[in-house]
Amino acid sequence: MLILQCPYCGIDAEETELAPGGEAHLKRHGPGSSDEDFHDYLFARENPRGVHFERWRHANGCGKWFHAARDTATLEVFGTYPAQTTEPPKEIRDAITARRPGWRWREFS
Amino acid sequence: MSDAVSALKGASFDGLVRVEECGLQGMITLRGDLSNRAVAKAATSVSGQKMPGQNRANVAGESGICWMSPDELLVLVPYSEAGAAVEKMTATLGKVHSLAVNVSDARAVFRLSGPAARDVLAKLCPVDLSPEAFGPGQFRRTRLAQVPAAFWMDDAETFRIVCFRSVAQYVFDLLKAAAHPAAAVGYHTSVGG
Amino acid sequence: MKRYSAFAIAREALRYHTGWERAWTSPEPKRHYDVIIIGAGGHGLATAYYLGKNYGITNVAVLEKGWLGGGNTGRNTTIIRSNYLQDPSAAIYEKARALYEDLSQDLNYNLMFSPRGVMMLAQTHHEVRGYKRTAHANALQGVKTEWISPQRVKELVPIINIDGPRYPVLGALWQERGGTARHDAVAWGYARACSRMGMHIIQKCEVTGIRREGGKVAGVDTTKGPIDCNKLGLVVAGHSGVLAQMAGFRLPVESVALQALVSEPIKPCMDVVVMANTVHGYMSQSDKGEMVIGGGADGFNNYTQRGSFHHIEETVRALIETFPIISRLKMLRQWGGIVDMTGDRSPILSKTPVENIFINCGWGTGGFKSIPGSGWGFAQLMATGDSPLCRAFSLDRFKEGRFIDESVAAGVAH
Amino acid sequence: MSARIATQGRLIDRSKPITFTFNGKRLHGLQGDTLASALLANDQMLVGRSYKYHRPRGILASGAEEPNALMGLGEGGKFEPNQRATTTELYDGLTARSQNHWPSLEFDVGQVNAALSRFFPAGFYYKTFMWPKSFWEKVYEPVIRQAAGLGAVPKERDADTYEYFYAFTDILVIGGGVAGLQAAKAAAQTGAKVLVLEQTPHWGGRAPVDGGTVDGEPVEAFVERTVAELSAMENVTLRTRAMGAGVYDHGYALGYERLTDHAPLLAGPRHRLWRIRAKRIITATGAIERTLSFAGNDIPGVMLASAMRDYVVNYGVAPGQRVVIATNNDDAYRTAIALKQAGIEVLRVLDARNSGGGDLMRQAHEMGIRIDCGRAIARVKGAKRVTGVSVCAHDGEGGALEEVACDAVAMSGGWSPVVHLWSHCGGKLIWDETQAHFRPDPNRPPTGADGEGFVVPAGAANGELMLDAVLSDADAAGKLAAKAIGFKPKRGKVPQGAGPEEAPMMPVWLMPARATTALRNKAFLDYQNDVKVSDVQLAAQEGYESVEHTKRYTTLGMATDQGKIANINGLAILADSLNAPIPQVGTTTFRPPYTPISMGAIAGEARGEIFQPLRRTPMHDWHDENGADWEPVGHWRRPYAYVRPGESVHDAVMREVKNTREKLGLLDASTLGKLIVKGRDAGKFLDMLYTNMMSTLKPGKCRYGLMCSENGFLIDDGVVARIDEDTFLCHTTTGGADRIHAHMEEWLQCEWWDWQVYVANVTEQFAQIAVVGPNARKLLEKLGGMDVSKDALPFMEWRDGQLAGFDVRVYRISFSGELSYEIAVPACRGRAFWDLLLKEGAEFGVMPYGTEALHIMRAEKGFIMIGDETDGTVIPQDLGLHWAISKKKDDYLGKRAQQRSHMTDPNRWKLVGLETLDGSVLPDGAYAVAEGVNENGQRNVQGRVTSTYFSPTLGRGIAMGLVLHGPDRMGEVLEFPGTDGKAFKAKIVSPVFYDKDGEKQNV
Repeated sequence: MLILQCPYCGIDAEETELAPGGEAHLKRHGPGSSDEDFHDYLFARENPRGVHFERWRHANGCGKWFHAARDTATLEVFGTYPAQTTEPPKEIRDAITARRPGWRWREFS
Repeated sequence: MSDAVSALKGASFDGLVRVEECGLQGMITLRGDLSNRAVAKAATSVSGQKMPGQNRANVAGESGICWMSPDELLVLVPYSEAGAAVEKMTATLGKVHSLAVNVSDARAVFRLSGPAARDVLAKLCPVDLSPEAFGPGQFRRTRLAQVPAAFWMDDAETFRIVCFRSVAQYVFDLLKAAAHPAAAVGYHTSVGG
Repeated sequence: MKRYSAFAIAREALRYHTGWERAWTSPEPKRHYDVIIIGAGGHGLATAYYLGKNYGITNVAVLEKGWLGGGNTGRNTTIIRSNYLQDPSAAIYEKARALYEDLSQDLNYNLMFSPRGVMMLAQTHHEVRGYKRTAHANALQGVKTEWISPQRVKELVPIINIDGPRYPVLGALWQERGGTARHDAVAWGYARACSRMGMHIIQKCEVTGIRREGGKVAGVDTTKGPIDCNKLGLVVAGHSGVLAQMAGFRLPVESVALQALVSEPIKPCMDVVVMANTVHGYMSQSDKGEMVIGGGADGFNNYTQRGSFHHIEETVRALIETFPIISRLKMLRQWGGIVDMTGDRSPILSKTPVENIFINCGWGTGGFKSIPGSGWGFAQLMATGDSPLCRAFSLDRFKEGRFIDESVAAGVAH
Repeated sequence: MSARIATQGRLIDRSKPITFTFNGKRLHGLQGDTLASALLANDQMLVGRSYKYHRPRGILASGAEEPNALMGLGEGGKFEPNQRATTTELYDGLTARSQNHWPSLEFDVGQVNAALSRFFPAGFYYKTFMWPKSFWEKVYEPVIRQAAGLGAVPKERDADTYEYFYAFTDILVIGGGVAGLQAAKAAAQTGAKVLVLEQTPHWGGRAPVDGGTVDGEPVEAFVERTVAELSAMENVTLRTRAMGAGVYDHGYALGYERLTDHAPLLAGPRHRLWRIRAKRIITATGAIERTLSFAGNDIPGVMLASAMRDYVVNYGVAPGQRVVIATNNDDAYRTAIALKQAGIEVLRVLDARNSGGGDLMRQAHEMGIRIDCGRAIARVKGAKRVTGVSVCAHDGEGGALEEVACDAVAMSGGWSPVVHLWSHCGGKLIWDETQAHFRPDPNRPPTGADGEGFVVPAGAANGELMLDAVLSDADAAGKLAAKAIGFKPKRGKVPQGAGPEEAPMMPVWLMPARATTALRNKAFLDYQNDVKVSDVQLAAQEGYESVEHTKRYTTLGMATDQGKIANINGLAILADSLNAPIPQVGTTTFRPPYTPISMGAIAGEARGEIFQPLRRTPMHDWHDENGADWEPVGHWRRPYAYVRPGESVHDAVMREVKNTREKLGLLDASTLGKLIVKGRDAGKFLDMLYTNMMSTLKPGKCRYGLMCSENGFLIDDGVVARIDEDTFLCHTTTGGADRIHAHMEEWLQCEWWDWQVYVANVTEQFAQIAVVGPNARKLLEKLGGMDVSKDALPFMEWRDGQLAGFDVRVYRISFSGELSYEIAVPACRGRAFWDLLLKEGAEFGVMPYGTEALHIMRAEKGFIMIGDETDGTVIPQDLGLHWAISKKKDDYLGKRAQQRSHMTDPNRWKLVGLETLDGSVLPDGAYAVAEGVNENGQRNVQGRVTSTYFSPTLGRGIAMGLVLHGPDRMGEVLEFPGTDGKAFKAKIVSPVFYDKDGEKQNV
C-alpha cells in the first residue's frame, strides 16, 4: 500500500487515491517513425528490479499526472516530480545516487 | 426555477452525527492560471470570498472558493445565481485562457455535523482527520469509499461533502451506515462526546 | 528409481518408510550441457521433460536460483481451463489441459488433477455476448465448453447467489473438464521424472551472466561457476526482464504482483471452480477444504511478492456478493506472486535476437494451467526451431500489431 | 479430570454464572471465562478431532496458537466455523459444536485413519490413487474430498455488518503486555501520537501470571498503573479486543477489532477493520511456548505448561488433579509452583537437563515437588484422555524406567518470539543459540517509503524473556521509535523488573533424544494436520530439503494456526535430518494475517445496497416505477426495456421499437459522457484525439467522431458539437465519460502540456433525453419556445434555446435513423422535463424505450456500437469507417499503429450485414466456418457475428459481422454453426438494412 506525495497539491496520497500509469519518460513516436522505434515506444519497457521511473495520476485527488522514482524491489520512494518534463530532474537523480550509488536507468544515472 | 430539485431533495438522518443533503447549491468549475489576476477576480467577484491557498477553501454559507488543483477552482454561489455568475465570470476572464462552466446540477452536497463527525468520516476516507491534521479552512479531495469526493469543515464539528449527483444515494447510504448509533469509534472524539 | 504405488506404500509401511529414495538428485553442475533451462518452475521442468521424452535430449541442466517450484508454480490458485477465445490461446491451453488428464500416470506422481469443472459467470449482457462468442469459438477449436443457464449454475453451485440485486447471474460458460491440480506436485512430478532421465536439476544456483560469442549463446555464469551450453531457455516468470537484460535484449514485459488468499478449511460446499469477471474474483475449494480465492493484479511494477491490500478487499467484497456465506469464513493466509504482463497479456514463446536463446514468459495470470502445453511446445521450439503451438506467440507480433487479446471476452483472463 | 477449583481465577467473576451449550449439552461457566476454560471447568477434555487421522484432541494452549480446540459457534446467520475456544469469550447462551467427526465427537468413524496411520505417511497421496486411472476421479478423490475440510459450512446470509476505520498515528504499538505498555509509555512521553492494540480483553499479557515485581510492586499493579497513566494521556489511544493482523508496505497496518463477538446481542458492527498508517510500528507481540516432541504428546490432557498455569491462575480451573511436567527450561517450574499452590498434585517435574534449573527449581523443590533431572517422557498413555506416562532417560531411546499414573501432562520446550508482524513486510530473523529461537535481526528490518526500517520489536517479541530485560528493551524500543520520527525522548527512569534467576534452557527437539522410530511415529509436531517427527524426516529423506518443500510436502504449519506451534520444532527436526544448522535451513515466509480475520471485516461496509456505487440518472426513479428491466452499464443502470404487466421482455422491446419508428419514443440518454474542451488549441487537440478532422467543424454544427488508442484500436465514439470558436462539446459512450476524460487529461498533461486546452467533465450537469420518431417535431413544437423546423435546426446541428420554459440545448442527431432531437436540460430539472414530455406527448403516442430497442434500431441502420462491433482488436478501417478517418491529417492517436503490417493486411475481416436465408436470428458470437483445419487442428474460420437481433421493423433476423473480404463478397452465403449442432446459413449484405438513404432522419 504505497504512499506517494503528489507534487501538485502536496498531499501524501495513499495508493487508493492514485492510478498507476506505467513507465515514465517515454518518447512518443508517430507517423514516419520506424517500426523499431514505434514498437519500443509502445511495448519495450524497462522492467528493472530496482530503481524505476513511473507515471501516476492523483485520480481521486487533484487529478494531476506526476512522476515517481521508486525501487521496485524495496518500494523505497526516492521522490516525485511533475509530469511536464522529459527527464528526471537533477535533485531526484542526486537523491537516488545518495541511496543507490552507481544506479542506471536508460540513459539516466 | 420552482421545479428544480436536488438529488435527494434534502434527505436527512440522525445517528452518531446528523447527515443531511444540503439541497441546491450553485457551483462553477473555473480552470485557469490561478496567479492570473483576471482569473482571481472572476472567482472572488462572484463569490465575495478571498482566493484560497493550496488545499484550502474560503466558504461562507452558500458562497465560497475551493482550491481543486493548481489550475482549478470550485466557486460556490447560491443555486439561482449560478447562470448569471458564469456569464459575469466569462466576461471578466475576457481573452485569458480559462474555462468557467456551471456544474451546479452535476453535484450533490452533504452536511455531516456533530462531535463524532471526524470519526464517522474517517470510516470512509483514507485521510488523517485528526484536528491537528485537518480543520476549518482546509479542503480535501479524496476517495469516499468507492467514489471521488471533496470536503471542508464549516466548523470544528461540521463537514460539508461534495460528490457527483449520480452517486448521491450511495454516499448518503454510506454516511448513514457509518453514523449508526451503535458504531461509535472514539478515536478523534471520546465515545461519550 | 522405484515406482510409486499403493503396494510400495504398504511395503514401506512395514519398515516405517525408511526405504524411500530421493525424488530427485541434487548434483553439482557439469562444465557443459546440450541445453540449459534457467528456472526450475513448472514451465522450465516441463520443457526439460518433453525435451527428453519427445526429442531424446537428456544432457540437460535446469538451473534454479532458489528451490524448485518455489516461484509462481507454488503461489497460484491452481485453476486449469482452456476455454479461451483466440485460436492460439485455445490451442496451447487445451494441449496443456489434455496432457493434465494423464499426467499423473505419465509422471508416476499423483498431481491430483481434478476435472471438477470451471464456470465463468456472465453478470452483464456484454459478458453474455462475450461468453457465447467464446462457446462458438471453442466448439470449432475442439475445446469442449457450453453456455449454461442460471438454473444450471445454481444446481452446480448451490452456495451461489444467482439473483443478486446488483449483478444477477445471467448464465455461464461451462468447461466440464476444467478443474484444478495440486500445484507443488506438478513441479515435483516433473522434477522427479527429469531426474529419472538423468537430467540435472541444480537448485540454489543463480545465473549472474549470459555469455555470447558471435551473436550466439555460449553459456552462463552462475553462483556455482560458469556452465557452457549449445542452447539456452529462459523460463523465469517474473524475472524474465532481468535475464533478458543479461542476454542483451529488452522484452515487452512488466512484472507486477498478483495476489491470492485462502480461507480456513470448511467441509466441501463447492465442487467446481467459479470465476466472476465482472466483479473480478474467482474461487474454488481445495481438497483440504480451504476456499482458494484470487483477484486482479496490481497496476505497477513490483518484485516484492507483496501486493496491495485493497485488491484483496475488492476481491473478497465481490465474492461475498456472489457467495454470501463466505462472509462468515475467515481469511487464513494471503500471499503474492510476481507475474509477467506483456503488451497484449498473452505469453511469449519465441526465439530471441540472440541465436539459440529461447524465451518462455509473459504468462501473466495463466501460467499454471498452461504448464504441460507450454513445456510441450517450447521443447519442440527449442529442439526443432519451430512449433505450431508457439508460432503465434513470437516476439515480433508486437512490431506487426498482431496481438492475441483475450480480454476481449472476459474482463480478467485468469 | 479437569475441574473448577475454589481458589485463584483473577479474570473470572464467581458471582456471575453463565449457561452455554457444547454439542447440545447444557454447561455452566463464569463471567470472564473463555470457552476453553469453561469447557475444562466441566471436565470436557476431548474437544475435537484432528484433520487427517481424526485423533482425539484436547485443549493444548490458552491463546491464539491453539491448534485443536476449534468450534462451530452460534446459529443461523450468526454461525461461524473454526472459532478458537481459547480466544472465545464466554457469553450467556453461547452454543458451540466440535468439528470434524462423524457421527459424534466421542465415537468418530474417521478414527479408522488413526489405526491405519502407518499407511498414510507424509505425501502418501502423491504416490498412489493413480491406478486404475478412472478411479482417481470416480472413487478416490470424491472420498478424499468428503473426508476433507474442518468446520461446518455456514448456511445463511451473514446477519452482521462490518466497517473500516482509517487511523493515522505516529507510532502503532501491537500488543498490550508489559512490553507494549512500557514501549507505548516511553513513546507517548515524547509527545508522539500512539495507538496501542491488544488482541485480548485484558492488559498485561502473561506477566501477571508469570509473576515477578516491577519497582518492588507486583506486576499486576504496574500494569494497572501504566494503563491508567496511558489512558490519561491525550496523545494515546488504547484498544482491547483489537489484534494487529498484518504489517504492509509504507507503514500500513491492519487492526482487527472484534466489537460484538463477546456479546452477539449488541447492536452495531461486529468487526471493525482498522486501516492504520503509522510512521513507526512497535511489535510487542510476546512469545509462544513450544511443545515437546514425545510419543503421545497429542493425547487430551497434554498441555503447554504456560497454558496450564493460565487456566489455574486466570480462571481457577485445574486441567488435571495429578500432573506430570516435562521441560527443558526453568519456566515450567512456574507451572509446578502455581499448581501446587492451587492444591493440585504435581507428581513429577521431568527436567531434560541433567543439571536442572535455577531459583525456580529450588523453590519448587522446597515446596516438596519431586524433580527428576535428565529424565524425559518416553510416551504418554491414554486414548481420549491421559492415563499416565512412561518415564525414561532423556539421553536415550526411550526405554521405560517407570510408569506414572496421572491425568494431565504439562510440557515446555522453551519459547519462540512472535516475529510474524516483524516479518510480514520483509523483516529478517537471526537464530539465537542460547535460547534456541529466531528473533528479529535489528540490522535487517522491514523498510518503508524512506528506505528506513519502520518496525521496532520490543520485549519477548524481540527475544527478551526475562521481566527486567523485557521492560528495558521495551522502554528503549519506545524511545527509539519516537526518536526516529523526530520526537525527543525524556531521560525518564526505566522501571526495574525483578524475578528469579533462571538457568539456561537446553534445546530439546525430540524427547527422548534418540527416540525409536516407533516413538517418533507418534510424536506430533503439527497437531491439527497430524504431522509427526517421522513425517518431516521422511520429507528430508526423499529430497524435499528446502523448508518450503518440507512444509508443502508434509503440510507442516499449514493448519489454521499457521505453524505457531509446529514451525520451529519441525524446522529443527528438518535441520537435524539434513545435518545442517537451523539458521541455514531457514524459515518459511510469514504471511498476514497473524490469526485468521473474517471475510466480512475485509469487505467492510460494502455489502447489499452499498456493495458498489449505483449511478442514477435524474429519471432513475421514474424508470424504476415503470417496469424498467435494468441493465448494468459500468456503475450506471439503464433500462433494457420497460416491461408492462403481462409482457415478456422481448414483447416490450418489440413494442418500443415499433412505436418509436411509427410514432414517438423517449430515451434517457443522460449517461452519455459530455466533455467540454476549450482553448486556443482545442481544435488542434481534437484533431489528434479523433480520427476525423474536428478543427474544421463550424460552430453550431455536430460531427460524429471516432477515437482510437495509440495502439490503433477503436476505444470510443460519439458526436462532437462545436459551441464556439474555441469551445467543443464531446459526447462519449456511457461507459466512456470518465475514461475518455482521463485519456484527454493524460495527453494534455504528459505530452502536449504547452497546448492551451482545458477540459471539464459536465456529464452529470445535464439530463439528456432523446425525442425520437416521426412525431418528434410535433411534440417540441407543441411545447414551444424555439424553432425546431428543418431550416432553423437542420440535421447534425444544435441550438440553445427554451422549450416550455426550460433552458435547453437541442442536438439534431440520430442513432435510430428517425427524426430525432437530443435535448439537454439541467439535471435538477431533468425529471420535470421528462414528465412534461410524457404528458404533452401522450397525444402523439409517446413511449419511452430502453437500451435494447436502441440497439436494434441502430443495427437496422448499420450504425456500429462500441463494445459490440469493437472488442479492443478492431480498427476503424475494419468497420468501413474510412469516411470518418481524415486523409488530410499527418497525425492522430493511432495513425502510426494503423500503418503496421498486420493492420494494413488486406485479409483483415471487414464489416458487413448478414441475413439468414430463413429469416431466423443468428446466434450471438457465431463464427463463419471455412474449409479445413489449421496447424493445430482447429477448424478454419472466415468471419464472426458482432451483433444480431430480431428486427420488428423488417420482421426478420438481422446481423452485423466481420468477414474475410466481406465487402467484396456481397450475396455470398456463409455457414455459421450453432453450439447446439444446428447450422445457420446467412447471406452477406450491406450493413444498412433500413432507410438506406437516410431520408427519415433528415426531414
